[in-house]
Amino acid sequence: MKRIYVDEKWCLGCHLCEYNCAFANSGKDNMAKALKNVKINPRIQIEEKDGISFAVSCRHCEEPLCVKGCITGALSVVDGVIQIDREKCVGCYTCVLSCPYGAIMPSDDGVVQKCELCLKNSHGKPACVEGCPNRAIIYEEKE
Amino acid sequence: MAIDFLYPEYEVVRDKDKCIGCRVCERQCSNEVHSYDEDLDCMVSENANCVCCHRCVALCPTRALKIVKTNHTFKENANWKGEHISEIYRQAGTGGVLLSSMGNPKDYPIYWDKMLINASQVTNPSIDPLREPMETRVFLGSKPEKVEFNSKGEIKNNLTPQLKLDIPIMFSAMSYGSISYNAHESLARAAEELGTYYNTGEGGLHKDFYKYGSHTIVQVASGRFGVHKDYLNAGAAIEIKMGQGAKPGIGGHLPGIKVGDDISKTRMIPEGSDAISPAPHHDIYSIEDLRQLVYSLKEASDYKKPVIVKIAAVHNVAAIASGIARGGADIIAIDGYRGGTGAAPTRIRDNVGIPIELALASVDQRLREEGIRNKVSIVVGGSIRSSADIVKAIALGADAVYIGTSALLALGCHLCRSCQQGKCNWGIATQREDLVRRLNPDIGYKRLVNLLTAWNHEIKEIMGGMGINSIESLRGNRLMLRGIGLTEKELLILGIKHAGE
Amino acid sequence: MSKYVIIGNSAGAIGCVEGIRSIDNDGEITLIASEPHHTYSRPLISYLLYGKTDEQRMKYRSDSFYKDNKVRKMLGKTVVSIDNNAKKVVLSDGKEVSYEKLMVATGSVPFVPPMDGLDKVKKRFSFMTLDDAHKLEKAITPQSKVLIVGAGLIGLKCAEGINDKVESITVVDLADRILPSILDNEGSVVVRKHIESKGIKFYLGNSVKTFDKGKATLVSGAEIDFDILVLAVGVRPCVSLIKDIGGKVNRGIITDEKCRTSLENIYAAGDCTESYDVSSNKNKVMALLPNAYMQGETAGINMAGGNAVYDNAIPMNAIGFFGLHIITAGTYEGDSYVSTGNGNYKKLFYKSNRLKGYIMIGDVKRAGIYTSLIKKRTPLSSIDFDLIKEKPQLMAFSKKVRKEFLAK
Amino acid sequence: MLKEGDIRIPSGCAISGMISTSGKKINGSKIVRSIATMHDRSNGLGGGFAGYGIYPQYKDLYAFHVFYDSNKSREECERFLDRHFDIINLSKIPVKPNQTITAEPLIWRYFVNPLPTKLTDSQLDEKEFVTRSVININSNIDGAYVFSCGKNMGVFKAVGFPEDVGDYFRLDEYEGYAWTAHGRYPTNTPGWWGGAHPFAMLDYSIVHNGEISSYDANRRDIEMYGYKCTLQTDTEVITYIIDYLLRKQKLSLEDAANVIAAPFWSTIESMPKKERDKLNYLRNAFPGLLITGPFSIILGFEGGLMALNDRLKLRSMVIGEKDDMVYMASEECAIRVIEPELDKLWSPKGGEPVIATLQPKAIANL
Repeated sequence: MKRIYVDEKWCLGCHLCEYNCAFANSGKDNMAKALKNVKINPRIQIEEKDGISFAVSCRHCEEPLCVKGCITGALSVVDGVIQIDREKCVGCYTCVLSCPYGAIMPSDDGVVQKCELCLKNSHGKPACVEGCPNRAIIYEEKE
Repeated sequence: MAIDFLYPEYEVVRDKDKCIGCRVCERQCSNEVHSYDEDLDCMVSENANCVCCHRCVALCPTRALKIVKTNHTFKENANWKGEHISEIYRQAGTGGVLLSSMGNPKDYPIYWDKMLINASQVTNPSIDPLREPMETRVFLGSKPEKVEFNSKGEIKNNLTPQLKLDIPIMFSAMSYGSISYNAHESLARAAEELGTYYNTGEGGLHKDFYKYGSHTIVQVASGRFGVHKDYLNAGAAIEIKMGQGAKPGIGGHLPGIKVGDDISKTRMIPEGSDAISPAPHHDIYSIEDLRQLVYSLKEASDYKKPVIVKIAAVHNVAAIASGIARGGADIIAIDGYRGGTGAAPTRIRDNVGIPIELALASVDQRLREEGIRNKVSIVVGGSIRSSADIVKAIALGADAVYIGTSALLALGCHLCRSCQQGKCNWGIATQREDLVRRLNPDIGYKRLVNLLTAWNHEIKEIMGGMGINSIESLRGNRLMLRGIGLTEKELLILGIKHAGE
Repeated sequence: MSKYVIIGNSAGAIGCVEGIRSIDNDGEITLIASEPHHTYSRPLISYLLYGKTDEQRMKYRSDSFYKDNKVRKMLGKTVVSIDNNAKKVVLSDGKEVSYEKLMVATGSVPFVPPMDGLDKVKKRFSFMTLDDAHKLEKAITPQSKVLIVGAGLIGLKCAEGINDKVESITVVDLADRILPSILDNEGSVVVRKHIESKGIKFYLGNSVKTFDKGKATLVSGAEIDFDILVLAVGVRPCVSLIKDIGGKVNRGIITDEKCRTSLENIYAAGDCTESYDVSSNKNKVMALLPNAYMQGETAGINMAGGNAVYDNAIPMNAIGFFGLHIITAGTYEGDSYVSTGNGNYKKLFYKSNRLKGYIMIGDVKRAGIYTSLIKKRTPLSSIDFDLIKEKPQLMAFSKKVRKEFLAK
Repeated sequence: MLKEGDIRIPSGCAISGMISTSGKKINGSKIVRSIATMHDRSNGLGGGFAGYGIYPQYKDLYAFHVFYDSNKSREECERFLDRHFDIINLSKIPVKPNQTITAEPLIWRYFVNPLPTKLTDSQLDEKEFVTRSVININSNIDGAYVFSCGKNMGVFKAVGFPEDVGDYFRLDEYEGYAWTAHGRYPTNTPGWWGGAHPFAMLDYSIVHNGEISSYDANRRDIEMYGYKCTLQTDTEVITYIIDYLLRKQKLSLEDAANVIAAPFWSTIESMPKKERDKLNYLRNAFPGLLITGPFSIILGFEGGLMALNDRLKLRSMVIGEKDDMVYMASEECAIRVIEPELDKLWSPKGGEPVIATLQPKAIANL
């Protein structure tokens, strides 16, 4: 299955992925409109320190602890993609407790949010990957 | 001092309606042009630092940025232009030589743009490269004067070593030091995939790149940096650098600050020391000395590698080339005055040397007149900007071309001509780790491959239009060119007729 | 074709179905449960009262779950005994169902200690099941004064669920702090203050001495007027089916890392079991939904002939009260590191080069990174512990490990 | 208008050739009939013939055919010839004036041998001496043009349709074992006798149909080896290339064809190693002599003919065989008109040389 892979060797710490993510999931058609005066809460987040940086987003694990631990059944695996049903989620954060990558996080409206590979938004394919200027984030099939 | 104040040449224009304050521009600008002002709660710019490299413009996700040339002006004067005045202020302030990089940007004639290419109509057919074979393979090297036969009457292979190019384009010498590791890796991998060659320049060959040796030309320059026996035998050919189009007559200077661990090892000089290539080779003060070096290198490489001698296009280039051809070189590379550099004194870059088009035409003609054109191959460089330039160069008489600037452009260079500062925002002309990282060779090499593949397609199209299906038949085929807007003298030197003739 | 019988219909049972079906698509699965409902998530009953979910959305799996997984369901039926020699279970109505592999996921029931005068209290509820929630919801009015005995997870979630719908809530607990099983003193105070700010009163280190009509008298002498009593003192694992036929039982049913009981062909999962806590190196009842699911799934795979182990269970909790989030995991032993500020509270426990447990209140972002350190028993010397103490981050791992995490 | 030599002139054409491999004499009228069939492929601006074995009585002498603009040119040329050659015989070439052939130059024929002293002094081999002398006359003596200089062969050419040219030169009075013919369709020449084909150098003669795109590359390359392309025609440069490859580099006819119409690299790569190595060598060693663009040529030489197409076969060319006769022509009709019943008729592939030579017995009888 196609997954997102992050190679910190090429990450520039430019944070474009975060903005592209926030825009793709904003439901708006123009980035300036979507993000002007907005503190973004993207589903992919950069860690950086001492010249090293890398983006972290859901790894879509094959044995997803978040899905197995979800108390409501809001998280599920659909064709290898871990998706969240925002209607079912009650914001208990058991998934936050479970995710070893810290890649699932509270959204601005109480329930949790996570990378769904932009399959559910109008972008249709991972916006972070498309917008990465240095191929530090790639979306591909390995092995 | 107030007198030294120069109004910034470029201004950053930020569309406040579009700026979302993501600060990508700030993070990406090594010149520290952009910053976030907390009091104003917006991004601000320090225009004086801007070199107009467009990194910020290219990465701004909302397209909120553009760079404009300032309309601030000195009092208009057709003679004393703003640049003259500013440069005098700078030199009066510092007492220093002005430095620049990349090729001569001045408004001299560009002869490529004054030549037009022929095409077939009616009397002979054009050839469709999509339907018929169209060959752009070239072998560089000395051709035998006489076919020899063995006792059975079969032809003996008496060819000296040749360089096989699947496309008539090579990457010209750019040292590791002047450009980054990732730029070198991109060039090496592209050369391998394209079936052509890249050139180490005078910086030696990094140990990681020996594996691309069969697609590498190793250079021996006046500083002899990184030259040893394994190095000479690592490549497919050896190039003696006598001169460079951007700075004929002078050497090179890599500041110690760029000589980090890797470069120090590759160049075989102490870390942090300046790498200074002398103006001449101190063992070559005349043509017979060059001949000795050519044969020393051939000895060292067991006569298995062709030797290239690279010279800058200067006034007497035809006679020099003739001497080199007779001096045992297999290939002569000529670098025109538009050729790029990582750093050169501005005055030299802008005022020394001659156009490659004229140099090529006179060298090719001279060697033919002496009957020695086939003893050597001719490779030209110094601002080959498109496939059309290549077709014209080959029709004038070149066997192949070297591209440097075009290759760097493919890698992202925006010709801001600030290489000498070592802060290249595109990760090319820099050794700063955070900046080098910006050039991912996976992307870079592919872009080079794309560019040359595209150019090769275009060359084939143009050749097909002329009814030529192999590049040998284009070489020196000056009837395929016509001049436009050229004087009799220029036409004579170029050896072409005027359009309409 | 194999025959599987599953007793129970909550996370352990559902995990078991999914575990079996990941290996065996054809075996016959029979699922027997006392409750008549479609599988639902027990922890959501407070959210139901709170209005954050509804009966449809709180279904733990979709309406077509049983059909999709070819499960024969026998809901509203109670298993009264197991005959492991004959490989069959006996229902309360005398019917028998035979099995080849049996899953016992019977859960737990509320534990009610003897209390003086309890029988005089008419409106007395526990808060474990959907039916409990419905009964309580029917009973409460805006004028209700509710007394909750027990300041643990169940009692407090109940309090949160009904707080807006009643006049007052008082919570009494014998312990001197709320949520004693998951919080330390300081953390407990932070949470208690937050809950108190919503109007809920606490009597801690205290207990009901006697119940009278509409009034409870505490050991301390305090008197509390109430009309509705919720008992949330504790739970007791349902172990009798196994105990009755000689299976090993401690507080819960003893299971191994393959989620087998001591009896051949019988597996157990969920709140009725005891399993090994890798953070404390002890067997424990870890009544947590994620644990139940993992045990059920592990058992299911093994029942179907696969090979799975579940050997990294730890106690852990993610819970929130009135918008204040709490995540805790592991065991609170060894040295500790505390950080507070901005209304947040964080405490890490570490010992012998391992992270043992943690408490995060307020800012709980990326807590899973800590959880993973505990579960995987990652040597702290292999990571930048000072960095990760500040906040959970992958930067604290080595470049190689980061590559494993993100690039493979 | 500029004539040949002042400007490069492209042209379309008809060509024909025939040889009796047993050395039987073929009357010149036969080749005239053949080329006449392809009348529409010429436009009256040039026609010509080459006959081999036509001067058996002078077979050891170089036969110079020369056009003169005036007697002055003739005298100057003859002085030159006197100084360098032993002239055994000289005469006007007999012609039959004819209304369609106009602007006739003086046409003379000389049977000569190099003066031994001059030859020794020059330190050249005999053929090279003759070649240089001819180039010297053609470049330096105004109004004189040697258009044929081989042994036991001769070129006859003029401005006009080829059948009229044949009639004019009274070719029915000549007999030879091989003939080639050419009908010209140039697009911008005023029509100059010297510019007509065949073009010849020593015993090599070329008739050619096509317009090569590699012309200037070939010209500038071959001029390095002592040739001077004064006419700026394809035929001239092809003749020099063939002369260079055969005579100076000693390549076989096949290998000369491998240079001129080299196989594509992709074809070479699929060949057995020995062949591949040789072809790689030839393309590598003579890149400037590869000829691209359309051509079909018939090369005449002492003892044979070779037909060759460009490597894409952009021009027509058919070969016919009947008993000891081999025919080569742009069109089948030019063969059928003289030999309706053929044993074999085929169209050679691009770049595939067809070589027909005298049988050994016939060579001995020459």
